[in-house]
Amino acid sequence: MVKLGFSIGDLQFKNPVIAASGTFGYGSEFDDFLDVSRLGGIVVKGTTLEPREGNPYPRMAETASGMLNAVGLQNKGIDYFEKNIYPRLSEYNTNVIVNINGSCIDDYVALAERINKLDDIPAIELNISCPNVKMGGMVFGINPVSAREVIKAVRRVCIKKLIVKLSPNVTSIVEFAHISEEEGADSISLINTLLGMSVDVRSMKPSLSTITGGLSGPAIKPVALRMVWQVANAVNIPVIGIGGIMNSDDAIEFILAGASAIQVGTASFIDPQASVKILEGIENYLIAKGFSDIRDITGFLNCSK
Amino acid sequence: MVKLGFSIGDLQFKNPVIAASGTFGYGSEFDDFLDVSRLGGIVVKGTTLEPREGNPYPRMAETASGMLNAVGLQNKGIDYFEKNIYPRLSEYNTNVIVNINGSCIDDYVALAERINKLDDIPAIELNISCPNVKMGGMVFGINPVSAREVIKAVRRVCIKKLIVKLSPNVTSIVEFAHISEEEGADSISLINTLLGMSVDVRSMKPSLSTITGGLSGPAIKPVALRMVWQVANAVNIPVIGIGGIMNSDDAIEFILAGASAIQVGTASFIDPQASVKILEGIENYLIAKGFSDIRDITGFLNCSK
Amino acid sequence: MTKRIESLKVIDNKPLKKDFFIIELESSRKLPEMKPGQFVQARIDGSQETFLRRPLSIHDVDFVRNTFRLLVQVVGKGTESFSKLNKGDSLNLIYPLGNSFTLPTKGARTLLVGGGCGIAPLLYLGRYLKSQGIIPDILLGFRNRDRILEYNDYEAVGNVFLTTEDGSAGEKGFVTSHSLLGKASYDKVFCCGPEMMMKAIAGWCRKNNTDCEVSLENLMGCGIGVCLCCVVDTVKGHLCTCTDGPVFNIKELKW
Amino acid sequence: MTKRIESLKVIDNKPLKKDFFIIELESSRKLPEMKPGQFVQARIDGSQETFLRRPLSIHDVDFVRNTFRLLVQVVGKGTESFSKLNKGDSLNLIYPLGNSFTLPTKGARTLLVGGGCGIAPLLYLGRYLKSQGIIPDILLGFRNRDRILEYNDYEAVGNVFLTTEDGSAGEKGFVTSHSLLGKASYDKVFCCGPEMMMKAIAGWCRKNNTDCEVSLENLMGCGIGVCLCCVVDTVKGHLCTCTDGPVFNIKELKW
Ligand SMILES: Cc1cc2nc3c(=O)[nH]c(=O)nc-3n(C[C@H](O)[C@H](O)[C@H](O)COP(=O)(O)OP(=O)(O)OC[C@H]3O[C@@H](n4cnc5c(N)ncnc54)[C@H](O)[C@@H]3O)c2cc1C
Ligand SMILES: Cc1cc2nc3c(=O)[nH]c(=O)nc-3n(C[C@H](O)[C@H](O)[C@H](O)COP(=O)(O)OP(=O)(O)OC[C@H]3O[C@@H](n4cnc5c(N)ncnc54)[C@H](O)[C@@H]3O)c2cc1C
Ligand SMILES: Cc1cc2nc3c(=O)[nH]c(=O)nc-3n(C[C@H](O)[C@H](O)[C@H](O)COP(=O)(O)O)c2cc1C
Ligand SMILES: Cc1cc2nc3c(=O)[nH]c(=O)nc-3n(C[C@H](O)[C@H](O)[C@H](O)COP(=O)(O)O)c2cc1C
Ligand code: FES
Ligand code: FES
Repeated sequence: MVKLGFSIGDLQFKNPVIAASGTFGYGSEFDDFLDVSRLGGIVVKGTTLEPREGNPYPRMAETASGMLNAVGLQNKGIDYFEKNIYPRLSEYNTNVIVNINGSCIDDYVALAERINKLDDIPAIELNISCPNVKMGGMVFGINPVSAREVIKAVRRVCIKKLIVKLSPNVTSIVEFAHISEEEGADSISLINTLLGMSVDVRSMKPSLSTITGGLSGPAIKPVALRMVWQVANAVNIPVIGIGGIMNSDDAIEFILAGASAIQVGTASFIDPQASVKILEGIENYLIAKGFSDIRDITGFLNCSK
Repeated sequence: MVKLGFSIGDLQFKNPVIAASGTFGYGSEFDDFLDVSRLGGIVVKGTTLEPREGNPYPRMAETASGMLNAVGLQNKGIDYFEKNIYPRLSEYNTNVIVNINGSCIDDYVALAERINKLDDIPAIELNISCPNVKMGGMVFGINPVSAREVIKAVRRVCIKKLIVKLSPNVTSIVEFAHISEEEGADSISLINTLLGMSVDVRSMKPSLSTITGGLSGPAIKPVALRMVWQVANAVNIPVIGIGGIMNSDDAIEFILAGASAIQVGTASFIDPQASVKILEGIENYLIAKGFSDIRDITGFLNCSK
Repeated sequence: MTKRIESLKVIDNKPLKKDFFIIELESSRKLPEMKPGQFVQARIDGSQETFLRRPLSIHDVDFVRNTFRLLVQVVGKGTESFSKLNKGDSLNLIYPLGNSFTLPTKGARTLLVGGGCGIAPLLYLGRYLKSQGIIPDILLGFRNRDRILEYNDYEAVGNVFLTTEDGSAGEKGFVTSHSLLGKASYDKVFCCGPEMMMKAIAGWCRKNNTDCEVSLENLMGCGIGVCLCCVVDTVKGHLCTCTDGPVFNIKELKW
Repeated sequence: MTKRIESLKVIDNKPLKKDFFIIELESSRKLPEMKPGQFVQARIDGSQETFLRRPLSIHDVDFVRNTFRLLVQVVGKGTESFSKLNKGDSLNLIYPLGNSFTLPTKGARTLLVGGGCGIAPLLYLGRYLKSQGIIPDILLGFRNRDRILEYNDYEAVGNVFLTTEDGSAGEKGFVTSHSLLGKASYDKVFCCGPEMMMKAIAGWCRKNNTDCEVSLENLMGCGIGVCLCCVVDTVKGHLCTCTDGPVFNIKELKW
């Protein structure tokens, strides 16, 4: 048996495959397809203080090897989450992480305080990288000053593990990784979607109601991998790689580049079982290569000529 | 007959389809496949003062709907260009633009001065966005201060039309567009490649000798289109859209988003005739939609709800 | 109702008029329960032609032969690649998805209205109604006679009426202008087709105080309620077409 | 030599042992001049399976029937999709590309060495040599007997010698250890195969002062000399495998 576990501080994950926020609902949507408890963790849909309706339709466009979305954090708010969703989540035997979002720092802080009280949530993922909301989201994540402020403020109150999710829409991803680490993040996850756009030439209109939206899927994998590699080489906290991971080879690319774990996003739309298949594939790869512990290949990329 | 022409200042282009630098050689490589003079223009391979060997092999990796390259500006230098290539180029009845690159500002200035003397080169494309060289290139293009300096210095000497080619690896593309316009650029072309990476999981090595490289192809189109739209809405000089344009619908997306012209890059590798097919497709689209002049659809994107 | 992901065998792929075709699929396992109005999310295994799956209605189910059919119109690269599937090839589905038509009470006077590929879910619905002793009127609208699909199957489950926009077959005009709507009255109307048609039928139903359900066709990212891309604006806010729909009562819609 | 882009008709696609297959293509136009050692850049029209084209050597040409063949090994998704082409399908090519083997003077004692799919260009080369009155020795190396390709075609153009790594057919060992190399001496050696094999043969040729040309297999972006991705480090600096090669004299290489 190969060892697949990793940890963020004293929080143990049984394996490095985590479902990405906004692509895995609250887990139960996948119960028909897989045993959610097999995953290392799940990050539930981006949650805000108040319920949100999100952006108008159309919210999606297919692109070459990817998709654009403009969902805009539609969710029923933290009250509803606490009352109606959280109790069900506790039944999963895996780390359930809540992805939190706000329009201002107070929102983020209030959410972190609410999550503090939920015993079965061991970590939050601080989303300062959503490109699909006018206020908050990416606005925080692409400005070093506001990024630092929101991380600092949340860290002050947050008693859970704090994972900061970075936006790729910046000149220097390493700068934001350093800020996260300096302000006490326990882990960094990246990347969120790239800001993109698509036009319907027949109607001469933008494909999305919001004109621009977030690009995900295999198209962004090379950019994601480059950023994960840069960040993993720059910080001493665990890095979680995200972006276009469709199969175990993709996942292993990120792990070799230095990611301690990975998140599976858009792949779950195409194959709801993608996450467990990736898990199995990683295990097989390690066996075939003769490794007994995934940590033996984390950051193992051979860059000698 | 629909009108397809556009102009940068007093420089007329017969149509908006231009071959992108580094993907069209010096034109003659395509003579067997198409009549190069039909194109609106060609931008020849990135040129430096001294000859350059570029980066070691491997320099390429295929990715989902795209490719990474790490050529690193291999070229024979401006002397060789002037003596051996330029005379042949003069035979094409189209605008031949030289893409110039340097390791320091003096290099760029010296190149601009050399091109000043070449009567049949009506414009230069200032490449401050090559991700594949350690010195110069993208280093200029992602820092607003050095970007301004190099554009200013080149503008001072350059008597040709000056097109500044922007790097997409920045937080605010509009900032660099403004700088270009302020410093007297006649046009802006974008995007150059996105910085990406790929790993060979079998050998556990990076796919490229340089580890990271430039991502091109349809994968980057949504990002390119978004940036072109942002820039076209921010400046008053003509914008040339580049990135993942494979067919005329792709080209029209950029034109609707505000590009006065487009460049065809990686597409020419897959179909050497891509550029002329795109030209024909644009013409057919205009006819089908009942427009008689391409300028009627430039920036025509209908963003009303 | 358990959803599953499965590669099904194509046992027939029959081109119909114009761009339409009917694919028949066979499962190696016992078919799950499937209700009229539900859909599948389809993709050719390993294909790079499209990135996402494509939603298609369940056109007809044969539980005896353990097969079911999809009626598809070629409109882009996904549907085109499906049209090229041969017998023996496989098609990967996530199914059955979505809610279903609410079945009317016994004896209800029922009308099914369909246009274009929107007629797809109505056959299975009609068959189901018939099994419950309801023989529906079925009003089908097409652009012109060349675009009329073979509707023999529909005649076996109800009384078929036709319109074409140019009058080249059936009555001339849109479905809403068919004389049937002037004469008959219904307890329940089910409609699927182009949005304009559904809105027109919804208007007619509102005016006539008739209960009406429509099946919507939105762009879908996942089909299982997680991406929240397929929303429709309802009186209860944004609902997902893939899980709260595709069938909506017009009372819920802001039309 | 004019290059062209053309969709050619697949008139045969024959699976060989293991992952190999031979595709025969027919042009609707008169075939262009093609020389031994040249290659094509292939892609299935409209396919999304791979993004870039795939380089493949010209295996054999039949100017009378206006057809030519490619010998291909399935190693990834591109070659796999080619292996599934049926008669009547088409394959889009840019061809003919690259330089070619330098033909030796009449009466030159000539050896062709090939391994794996590297044997592909050697058949057309052998046929050409034979037409010039040179009957070459042809030394082919394979992993084991299961991997030996049908070499009857080669026997028609030269004297074939075999090695397998495990000795299950021909002599045991690598091509460089074949007894032939101890006995015979040559004026010219042509080699195509895995890099390790070509380097070993290059070493042997250097030691024996034998003129030697190898055909390199680099990753290619364009195949027409514009992307500069396919470089090989030579005594003249970086040269393009696709235009300056694929055939290089070992004197040019830094091996
Ligand atoms: C619940 C549901 C059931 C459906 N049932 C059927 C059916 O039984 N038979 C059938 O033929 N089709 C059905 N459709 C429509 C079908 O899903 C689309 O035609 C298909 O996804 C188009 O894929 P494509 O790759 O061929 O076209 P694409 O290349 O993706 O698109 C071609 C054009 O069609 C438009 N388009 C694509 N999908 C949709 C959509 N869902 N709504 C509106 N416009 C769209 C695009 O914007 C584009 O202009 C259904 C859709 C839904 C949501
Ligand atoms: C001039 C030239 C002539 C060739 N002639 C033939 C021929 O006649 N018959 C034949 O079967 N093959 C030939 N090849 C090799 C062939 O091009 C590759 O096997 C093919 O491109 C692989 O494509 P794929 O999509 O199947 O594999 P991919 O999925 O692209 O790759 C599978 C694996 O093979 C490796 N690989 C792919 N291409 C190359 C390459 N060019 N060099 C080294 N490693 C590579 C990849 O790194 C990867 O590990 C030739 C190559 C060149 C450059
Ligand atoms: C439809 C959709 C909704 C998403 N919603 C969220 C969200 O609520 N919070 C968040 O942090 N990321 C969200 N993301 C981003 C993903 O978690 C992930 O970072 C991104 O999609 C890149 O990974 P992928 O290419 O594997 O999908 C969303 C992505 C998609 C496609
Ligand atoms: C192999 C290769 C070489 C390139 N060389 C140059 C160059 O020398 N100078 C330059 O400005 N851009 C260069 N580019 C970038 C292209 O001109 C273009 O900006 C980019 O590829 C995006 O367009 P595309 O997706 O259509 O290829 C190169 C791109 C490729 C793929
Ligand atoms: S399609 Fe994803 S939620 Fe409906
Ligand atoms: S493959 Fe592009 S230059 Fe050789």
